[in-house]
Amino acid sequence: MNRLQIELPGLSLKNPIIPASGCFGFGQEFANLYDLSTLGAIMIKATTLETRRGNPTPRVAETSSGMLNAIGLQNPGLEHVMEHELPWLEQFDVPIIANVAGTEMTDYVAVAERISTANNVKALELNISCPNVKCGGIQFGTDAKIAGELTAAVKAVSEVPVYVKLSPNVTNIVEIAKEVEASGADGITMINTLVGMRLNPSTGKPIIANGTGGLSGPAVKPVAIRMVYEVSKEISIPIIGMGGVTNAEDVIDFLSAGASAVGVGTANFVDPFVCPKIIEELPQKLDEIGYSKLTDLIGRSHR
Amino acid sequence: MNRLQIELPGLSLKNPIIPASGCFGFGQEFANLYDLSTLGAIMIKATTLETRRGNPTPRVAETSSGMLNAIGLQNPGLEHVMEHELPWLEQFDVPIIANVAGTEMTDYVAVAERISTANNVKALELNISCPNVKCGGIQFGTDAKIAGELTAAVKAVSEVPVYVKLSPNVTNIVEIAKEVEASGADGITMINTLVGMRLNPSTGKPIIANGTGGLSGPAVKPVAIRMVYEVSKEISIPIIGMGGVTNAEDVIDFLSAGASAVGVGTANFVDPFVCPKIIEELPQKLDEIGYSKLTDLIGRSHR
Amino acid sequence: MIQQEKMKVIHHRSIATNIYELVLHGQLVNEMKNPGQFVHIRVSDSYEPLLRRPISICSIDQENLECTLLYRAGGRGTQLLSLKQPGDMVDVLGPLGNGFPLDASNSGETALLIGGGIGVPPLYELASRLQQKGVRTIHVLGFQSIGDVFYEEQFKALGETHIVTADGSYGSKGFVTDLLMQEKPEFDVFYSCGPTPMLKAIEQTYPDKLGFLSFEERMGCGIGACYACVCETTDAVSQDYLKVCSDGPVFKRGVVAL
Amino acid sequence: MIQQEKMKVIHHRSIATNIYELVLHGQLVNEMKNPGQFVHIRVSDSYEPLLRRPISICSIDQENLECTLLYRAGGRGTQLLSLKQPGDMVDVLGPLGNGFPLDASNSGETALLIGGGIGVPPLYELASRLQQKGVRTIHVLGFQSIGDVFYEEQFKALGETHIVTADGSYGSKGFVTDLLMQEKPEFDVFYSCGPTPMLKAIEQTYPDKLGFLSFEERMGCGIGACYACVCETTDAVSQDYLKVCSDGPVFKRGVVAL
Ligand SMILES: Cc1cc2nc3c(=O)[nH]c(=O)nc-3n(C[C@H](O)[C@H](O)[C@H](O)COP(=O)(O)OP(=O)(O)OC[C@H]3O[C@@H](n4cnc5c(N)ncnc54)[C@H](O)[C@@H]3O)c2cc1C
Ligand SMILES: Cc1cc2nc3c(=O)[nH]c(=O)nc-3n(C[C@H](O)[C@H](O)[C@H](O)COP(=O)(O)OP(=O)(O)OC[C@H]3O[C@@H](n4cnc5c(N)ncnc54)[C@H](O)[C@@H]3O)c2cc1C
Ligand SMILES: Cc1cc2nc3c(=O)[nH]c(=O)nc-3n(C[C@H](O)[C@H](O)[C@H](O)COP(=O)(O)O)c2cc1C
Ligand SMILES: Cc1cc2nc3c(=O)[nH]c(=O)nc-3n(C[C@H](O)[C@H](O)[C@H](O)COP(=O)(O)O)c2cc1C
Ligand code: FES
Ligand code: FES
Repeated sequence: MNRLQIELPGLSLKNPIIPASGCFGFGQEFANLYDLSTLGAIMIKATTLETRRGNPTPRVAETSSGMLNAIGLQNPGLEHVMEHELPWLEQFDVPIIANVAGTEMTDYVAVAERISTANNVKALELNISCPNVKCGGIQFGTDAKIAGELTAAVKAVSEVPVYVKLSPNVTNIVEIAKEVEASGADGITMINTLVGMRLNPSTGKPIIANGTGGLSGPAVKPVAIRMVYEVSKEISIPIIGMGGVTNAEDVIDFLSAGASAVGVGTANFVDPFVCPKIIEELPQKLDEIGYSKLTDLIGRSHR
Repeated sequence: MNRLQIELPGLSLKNPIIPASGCFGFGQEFANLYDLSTLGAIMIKATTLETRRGNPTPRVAETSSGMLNAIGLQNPGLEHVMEHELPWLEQFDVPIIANVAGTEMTDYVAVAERISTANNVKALELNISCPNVKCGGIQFGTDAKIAGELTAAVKAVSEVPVYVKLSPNVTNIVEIAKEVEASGADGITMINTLVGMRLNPSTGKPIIANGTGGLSGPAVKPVAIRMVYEVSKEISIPIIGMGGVTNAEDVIDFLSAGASAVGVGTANFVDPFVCPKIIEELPQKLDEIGYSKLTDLIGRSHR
Repeated sequence: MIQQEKMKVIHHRSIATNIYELVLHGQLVNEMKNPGQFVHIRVSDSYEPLLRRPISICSIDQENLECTLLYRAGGRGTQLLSLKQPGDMVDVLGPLGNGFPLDASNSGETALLIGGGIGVPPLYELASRLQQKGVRTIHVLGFQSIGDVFYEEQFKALGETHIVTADGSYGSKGFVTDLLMQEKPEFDVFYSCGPTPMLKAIEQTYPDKLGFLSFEERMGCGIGACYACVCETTDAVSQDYLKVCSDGPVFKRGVVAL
Repeated sequence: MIQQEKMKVIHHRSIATNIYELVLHGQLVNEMKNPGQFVHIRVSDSYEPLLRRPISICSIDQENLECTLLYRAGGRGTQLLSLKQPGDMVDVLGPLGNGFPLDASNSGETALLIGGGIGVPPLYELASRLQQKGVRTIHVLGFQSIGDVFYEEQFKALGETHIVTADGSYGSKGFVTDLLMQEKPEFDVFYSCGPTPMLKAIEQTYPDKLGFLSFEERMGCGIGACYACVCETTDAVSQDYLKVCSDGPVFKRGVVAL
């Protein structure tokens, strides 16, 4: 028995550790460091229909136990991802979760339809929560009705299960999660970044050229855990939890809160070997708390 | 000229440093450590009509660069505050901002009416954003219409200017700020805590007995700065900013973002002398960035 | 008076499994009055970890301006503390709280001191002071296992000392209350510090004795301002609640609802 | 290959105002190929500060497995780094990026190395390597003021060295470009590292020369995965953008839109 095995719609995971979208590119850089087949899955960088050049630099700023980013969905576009990135990733025994973004609903649908046909794309992650683009992105994630409509539209064309990535920048995340579930989503991923800003004390101006950026890292973990806890009580589709995961204990916390797997984002910058390290630590942590397998932890905070 | 002087509705502040509500009790404990007359003002602990016993313990949990609390508005009640705490504070040359809380709108009104008559209470702070009580508190702060109604009702009875304390746990804080302004508020204070949770990795259960708690400290500063920045662009009443202030540079950031003064909360627990230390550091920081007085900094991020 | 001081590490060593003995030097020692008071320690200059850690004062050497703390390196903060080297400075706030009342015991009387695990340290200064005023002290110290036992010799030097381990690997086996039931020591006043279940069992064991218990609660400020550390009181007390940090951590038996 | 290693501090000292020289020992030195590459340093085990700091490799001693870094203790992270003592371990990721191409200069030719402030360090290993292959090097090093000057002797030992200070307190007064206009050194290839305005001025000063510029940008990952550090390219290049961390930090003149 693999104590770390997790089964989710479309995804058979050797372990629950999934590099989060935007923090792992399309895997190439990390493939120089370790074997990507050790990972549970990979959430690739947001893909849009056309090439995107993203925001001006500086695009990142450090904050206490966190960072802000405003990359702005820079990516080489759907065609390039289909022809280069995804085929290259086929050499690894790892399911790919394709993060889909856009400006209009039709963009999302077009990307989803095509990218869901790639051999190794086993699930989509609808990025309705990117705070760093002027149009699209976060609006879809802050209005339950629109989020539901988008989910349904993408579900209608996708060849693989669809996960919807929720924004934490909302008054009532449960409401949005329920609407997305009702609209046919196969799972939820959460949380995307919290909108934040850092100023340069000398000039008084924002450090990030875009002004605001998305806050991630250990600083946001308490917010992420709370939201996973609240949402998992109210929905029955699975959740991939993220926000500040840096070690095996954090994974246990997210699973306890109700997630079935976790995304690891910012921690990859602090330690590029963090994902394999967590995978290695997990069995021992399970022993310490007296559990035989990870699935037994899921949602135990509610029980 | 006092380079740190700030004039706000009802408040003539020697300096912009104000211990935040709930982090400074009613001042007694800190009076043993330093002269409270050095402070710009004091935001006293939330006061309710009746005595409140608050939530079960544990009530606090540490997080990365932050902490969660779920005190639950424990306080000795309006009468006690009027008869003991406020008269005791009269020995100091410092304006008091009374934090007013309740379950029903009538509670707020009753407390506001009475407490605003105290000699040293120069302003009220309506706590419509406490995440740690089952009724009242945060609901008032997440619905713009209700927030506006409450503001108007309290304004009608208050003898002193009314500041409304906003919750960051909302999709659109600007909308709430505008409604509160339109309803007659004299100022805004922001932000209250972000709702969060920490689990015990051994048991999987929340560390805080209440389950969720309010996140404060340096971790939330980027969210607070972003919100002050956004709100200050859209309203014309002044803002007292807070969330993660620990040093003079943080004060400069909040003023640059658009606040006119700052609340200092969690930092008082890390260093109980933090407020007088910041006040002492401020003139030197002003010199470093080449400003003669603090008021020149207010809102410079927008200019 | 409560002071904040960067105190200097004089000695620092491991004395049992994950248990460290830390000797600090500074003016703050002048302010330490009662055994059972504690200090609030900032373990690093970073905001992660953010909060101070409350640690009891284990012994006070006013002549040399030194105090000793014993602590368990368990979580992140105390683990960081354990890395401090002699010569390093540690940010200490204290002394905090009210300690054990020495005047509850009179010369010629006998005091029973009962400690559990990391609750043992404050009893050491208490024992020394009681000795100084001519009070005989009996020490009953409970630990998990043989590797966790510390300060046995130090307590023995002051009086009759019984060690109890939960697994029986050293001293007698079981809980401190098991030993107390068996040995039935004669005494006038008891003083105890340890996990809450232990404190409760002791109150129940001696329903008619005068006694003082030292409590633990998660803290924010440590000085009475934040209401994080309140404990519920019994009907015997007029106040609804008390703060462990500033009203305690030591309370007379029967004050705190157990 | 990029590796992560806890490297040991061998020497650490201040060599100018807020400028430190840090010598590290470890296997990672084996991987260091080109002058101009950098390492990504985690300054503490805490999450505050969170991100690594990119620092150029100033010199490489493969025989002793030692490398030297020079850095300015400016913000919170580098200030913490400056507290490391000999014997301490530092978490280093590297070597990262592509450095200065040594094969752009041939034996017998002259290379002009122009450094500004904390951009000076990577030029030192470059100068040594060029010397080794028989290339003459001229060094023009610009600083703010006399107290900021460092490594003058080290560069002098390798070749003609001009120091420029903005306030004229040492060497000649002004910017490096002022000195270049005045001295008009003869050379075949230029290599430069420093603030972007300086790099731009140099490109403009030598419109027809082959040259290589090393850039700075705020980084997340440092390995090419996060798209934090992109720079815009000129029309001369087919890609829209390049990543400073993995495509650079050194680019041929004319590649980056300045
Ligand atoms: C009045 C008093 C006196 C104490 N005296 C001693 C002593 O002499 N020696 C000793 O080893 N321990 C003592 N403790 C317990 C000690 O404070 C905790 O073990 C310590 O704070 C845990 O910190 P950490 O970094 O190991 O754990 P972490 O898990 O990193 O702590 C996280 C947060 O929880 C708090 N916390 C965790 N456990 C406790 C606890 N048991 N009590 C209070 N807060 C806790 C921490 O202070 C911190 O804010 C005392 C506690 C109190 C209240
Ligand atoms: C390829 C490269 C090589 C470098 N080589 C050197 C060197 O050899 N010596 C040296 O002293 N400095 C060098 N720098 C600059 C150095 O990285 C920054 O000065 C340093 O990161 C600032 O950190 P801090 O803790 O002092 O400041 P903080 O203000 O605490 O930094 C906050 C955040 O901003 C980033 N940041 C701030 N300033 C810069 C900057 N100028 N460039 C990139 N990121 C920045 C930090 O990395 C951190 O993430 C180099 C930068 C790059 C990109
Ligand atoms: C540099 C950076 C880029 C990101 N890009 C994306 C993206 O393209 N699509 C997306 O859905 N989320 C993106 N995110 C959000 C992360 O996937 C993740 O939801 C968030 O960072 C919280 O996790 P963490 O705290 O582990 O980083 C990005 C985050 C960072 C830090
Ligand atoms: C222990 C604690 C108790 C608090 N109690 C109150 C309160 O009674 N009323 C209120 O309006 N805010 C309360 N707050 C919120 C603070 O006033 C402040 O808005 C928040 O903590 C953010 O500031 P900080 O990061 O400086 O702590 C409390 C915060 C803490 C940490
Ligand atoms: S810890 Fe703040 S009141 Fe006791
Ligand atoms: S720093 Fe991440 S791509 Fe360059």
